[in-house]
Amino acid sequence: MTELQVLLFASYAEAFGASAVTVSVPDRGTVEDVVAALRVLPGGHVLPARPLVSVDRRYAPGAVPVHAGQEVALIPPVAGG
Amino acid sequence: MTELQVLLFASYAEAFGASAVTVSVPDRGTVEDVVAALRVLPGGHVLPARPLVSVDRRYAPGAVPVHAGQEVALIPPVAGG
Amino acid sequence: MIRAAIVAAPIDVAGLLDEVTAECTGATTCFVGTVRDVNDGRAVTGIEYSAYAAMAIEEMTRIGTEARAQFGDVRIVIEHRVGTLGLRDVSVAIAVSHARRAPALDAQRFAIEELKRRVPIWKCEHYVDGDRQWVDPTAIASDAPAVARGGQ
Amino acid sequence: MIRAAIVAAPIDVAGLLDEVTAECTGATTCFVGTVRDVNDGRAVTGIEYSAYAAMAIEEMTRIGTEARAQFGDVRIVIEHRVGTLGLRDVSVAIAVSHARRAPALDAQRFAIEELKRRVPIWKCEHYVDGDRQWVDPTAIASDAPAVARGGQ
Repeated sequence: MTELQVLLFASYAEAFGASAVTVSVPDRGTVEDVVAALRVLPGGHVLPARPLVSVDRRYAPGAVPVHAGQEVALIPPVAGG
Repeated sequence: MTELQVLLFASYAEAFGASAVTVSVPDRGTVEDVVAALRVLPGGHVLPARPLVSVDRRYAPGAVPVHAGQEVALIPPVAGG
Repeated sequence: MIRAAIVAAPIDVAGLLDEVTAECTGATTCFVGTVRDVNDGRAVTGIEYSAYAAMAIEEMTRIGTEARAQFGDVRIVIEHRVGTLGLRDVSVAIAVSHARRAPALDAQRFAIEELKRRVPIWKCEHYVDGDRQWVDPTAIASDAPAVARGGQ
Repeated sequence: MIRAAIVAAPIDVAGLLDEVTAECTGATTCFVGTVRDVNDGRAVTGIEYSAYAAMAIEEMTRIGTEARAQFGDVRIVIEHRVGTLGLRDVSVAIAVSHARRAPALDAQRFAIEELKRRVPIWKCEHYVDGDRQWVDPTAIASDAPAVARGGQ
């Protein structure tokens, strides 16, 4: 298993009660595995079917592999402007 | 005949050597008559085939009648912005 | 809300933005025209703008009225400067606001296109070689409204 | 020339306009977003903006790069503010310049549309009745890029 820190913002930070959480994903895990691990945490019920995730500050589809040391973030629906 | 003052601007003011000229047009004359009268004045050769004319601060097609006391102007090709 | 002016002093662009912005607006746009160093391949040192001020103000106000008819309840201010301007000086500023961005953006583009097409303002370019010339956009392609042409 | 920033202090819109304007540019545009008094029929007293600043800056810079690829040699500066803003306060400003007006206008619209679609910034609206709510544009109609969605 690989431990990853996931950054949380705005409504997700409020739902999870933290600005970052650490999750464990299988070695050679993907963005999908990160989302699955987040979903079962307290607050995870607020996540939509396919939440946005970024890896190293770029949006990443579910199949993208994740590695220890990457900057992973869960992105609520954006509303800038 | 009706005497009308015609305002001149920019390149036309330079061509006619004045910021306004007075022309005589037939009673019940039109914008076309004004242009014809201007064309034969010194400097009138610079006018294009169908110069823009305004009457009372609105563009006026050639057939529009002109009356004494109206504000008539000959408008060079506009280039604002 | 519509305001149009021909001014001799420098245009206060931030002031125009502030003027159109209100508590009920969410999007403010601004178009600013500035004097460019090159036109048609010739090096420009400055531009002398002149206007038929009384008609220009009325025509710019009509453009504002048309913008409101087409794009909804926009607030719009148009100022055009006259006199001799140097490189980078602001010749025209159009500020538009609306509750939402699309009408503000549409009205901004409409206003500058119409201003260039029909507001009686002229520019005489001064070149590095000492020459000067009145700019005639119709010398390239006539885009003046056919219905508005007088003469024979 | 591209610059993007997330700022906590008030945005100096006139400064951004001046920053992008150069002797080689003739058209400068600016889009300014401000806090509006009503949203979806509810009376708003203010908006709290937050951002994933590091990614937001990178994403806004990418938008600038894409604008230059699509519309030519535009100069573009994007600043978005975070923190608690009151009515009429400026939340975002995008200044764009180009030698000619069409690319500046096109790039301005592209930049604000893309910013709203994909830059990781969030707003929590505060209402007159004391309630607050994170704004979720996808609750109305999803316009986020499908390819970018993770999860199952």
